[in-house]
Amino acid sequence: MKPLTAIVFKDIVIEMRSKESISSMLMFGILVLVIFMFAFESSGLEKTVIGPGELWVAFSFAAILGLNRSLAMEIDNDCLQGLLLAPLGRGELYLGKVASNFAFMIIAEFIVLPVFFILNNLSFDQRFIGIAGISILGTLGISAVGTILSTISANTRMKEVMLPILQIPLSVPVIIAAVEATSQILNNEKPEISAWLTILAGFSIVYLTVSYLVFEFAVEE
Amino acid sequence: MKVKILAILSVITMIPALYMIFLFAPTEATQGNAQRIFYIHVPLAVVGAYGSAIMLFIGCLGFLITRDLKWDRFAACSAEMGVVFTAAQLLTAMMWAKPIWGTWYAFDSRGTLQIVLLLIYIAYFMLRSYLPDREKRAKLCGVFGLLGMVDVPINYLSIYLFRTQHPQPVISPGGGGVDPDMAKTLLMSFIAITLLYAYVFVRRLTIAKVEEEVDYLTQVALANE
Amino acid sequence: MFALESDDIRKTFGHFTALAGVTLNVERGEFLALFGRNGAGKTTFLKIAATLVRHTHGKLRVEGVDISDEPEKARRYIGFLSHNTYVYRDLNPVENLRFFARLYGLKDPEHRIESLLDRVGLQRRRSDPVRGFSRGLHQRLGIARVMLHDPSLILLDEPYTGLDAHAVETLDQMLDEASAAGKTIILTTHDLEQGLRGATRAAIIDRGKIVFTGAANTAAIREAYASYIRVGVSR
Amino acid sequence: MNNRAFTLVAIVFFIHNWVMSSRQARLEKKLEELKNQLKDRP
Repeated sequence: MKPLTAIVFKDIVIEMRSKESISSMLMFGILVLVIFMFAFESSGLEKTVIGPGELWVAFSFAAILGLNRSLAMEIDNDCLQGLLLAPLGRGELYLGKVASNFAFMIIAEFIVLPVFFILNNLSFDQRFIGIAGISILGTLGISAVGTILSTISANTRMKEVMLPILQIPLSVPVIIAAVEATSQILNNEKPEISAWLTILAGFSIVYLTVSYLVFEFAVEE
Repeated sequence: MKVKILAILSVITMIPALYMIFLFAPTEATQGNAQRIFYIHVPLAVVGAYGSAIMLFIGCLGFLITRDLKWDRFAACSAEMGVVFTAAQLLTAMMWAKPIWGTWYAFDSRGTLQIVLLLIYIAYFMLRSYLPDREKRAKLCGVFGLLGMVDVPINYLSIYLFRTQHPQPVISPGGGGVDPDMAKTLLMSFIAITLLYAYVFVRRLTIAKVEEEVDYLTQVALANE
Repeated sequence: MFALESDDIRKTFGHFTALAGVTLNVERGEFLALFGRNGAGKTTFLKIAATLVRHTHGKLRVEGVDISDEPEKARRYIGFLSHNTYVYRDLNPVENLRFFARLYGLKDPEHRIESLLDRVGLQRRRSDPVRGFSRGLHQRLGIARVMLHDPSLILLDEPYTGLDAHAVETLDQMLDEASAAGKTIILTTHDLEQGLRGATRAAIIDRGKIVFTGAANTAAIREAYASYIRVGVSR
Repeated sequence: MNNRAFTLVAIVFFIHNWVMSSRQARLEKKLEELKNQLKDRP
């Protein structure tokens, strides 16, 4: 547990100094929301119909930006090797990076979320809390799969381009489940929301476990 | 040698399969002749798309456990088969859907899964081509392939749930087709496609071996200079 | 008791052989200089010993701990320094060392960090981000990072690359101190004089195999070095 | 549509087979060259 908090704490200190990760995720997320607003303003579609898709497009692409930043930091000066020399298992290292990626994404998303509510003229009632909860579950899944995939793509020549190519197909279940759950909350209908939440949680658990076991292969030289 | 036998076998079985599909099998009442696509579509999907997924999973897992290059070759060939067969299968699906549903593509549960699967296969291939170091390539692609194939059942679950919530007026292509002649045709076509798959796969595997040898000898030649 | 016991360590992948069977025992307190041409396998060997690379055959023990069975335990004994320092450019020296101290779970890290900063002469720059450091200052922080958890086996992979004269002096001084404190040191280099400066024993690795071992500063090592490395004739 | 579907599938497999063949030919030629090149030196 101690090394895990050390990694998260280190990333927070670096982020406070460089202010690169959260600000870029934030800006990107808000830009996506604004673009969506312009693109669909004249279509006359109900805000609650396109809203969930809009929100998760913003979240998942902003997450990729954050993941790229987070890994660029570890690749710079071969810092990842320094982490590998420390007396902790590769799996724990993975969990540490997931924790810090998750934390940064959540911070950015919790600022984007009110903007989403304001832009779409929604009132801040219990729907806000519900969507915040779904964001936490969905982001856990995205960071679980994104952390290991960003480590993989870091070895290629075009890391920034490679990450979305690897990540988007794998996070399809998260996107579908999160969008569906969000739309049910937005429309105040909750018939089968638990099924979607189960998929989100199941995805996170499966990927955390599998990645914990195979992370060694992704970082080994 | 193995390749030649498989090639001959797949040609031998393909001819009766085509005969049965076009002439032997009865015309389906509601869909007409378009239904005949289904005889080639189903084997392509089952053997090509899902079969490759299982093979890719086995290849990646095998490599990560044994660290033997032959499993990496196996995985790479499975992924290539996945790309080719899934693409072919999607083409048949589109050709069938246009006259029957009136659209080229409908995002029903199976179709969506096929597209995601194709994207994962292609991503696996792109990753391979951007990793120059042989050992790194094998390891990282092994990890990615494993993660990708773990994704398939979860994907299926979410897409299935997604679609059953919004039922669409979609008749399963096999709806009502329990005619014994139809079953025989489908079986024959399954055999033909499986042999075709085996032929292409084994052929690709031998090429992969030659490729490895060329890589190695190039390195040796460079080192000697 | 050996600080490092390597029994027929091999590293192969497909047709490629990086190490063809390295058997090498290093006694506690020894300072071994490992020479070899580029691509001879010296870096691979050190990385295997540091558990960064996995070997395909053989057994390697660090202070009696098998690195395949208990890598986490073995890593506590190992300090590894290459020409990359593995420190974060956005953090200052104190924050960097504090982070690594936490990773290693050190008790009373502050005291240790202060004394290390004194020894490598970074006290004045203690709160500047590493980003602005020169190569020499960088490497001094790297040395502090390696010594932080008081490793008993120090592995150095071409540590002199790109260092200015002052940094070389600091590194030499640290190595002498560590050696005097009874630590085991393995240093790889392709430069004979630099390697032999403090070494007690020397070994030459060629084509993934140890081809010569002997006491440092003898005529034999110079001869072997000349035939294997300087001339570059492959046998 | 039937004919088109079967033709398209045939084309896909034909192209793939063709790509494989040319690749194999190229690699085998390269292999020969390399073997000859390395024959002089052990």
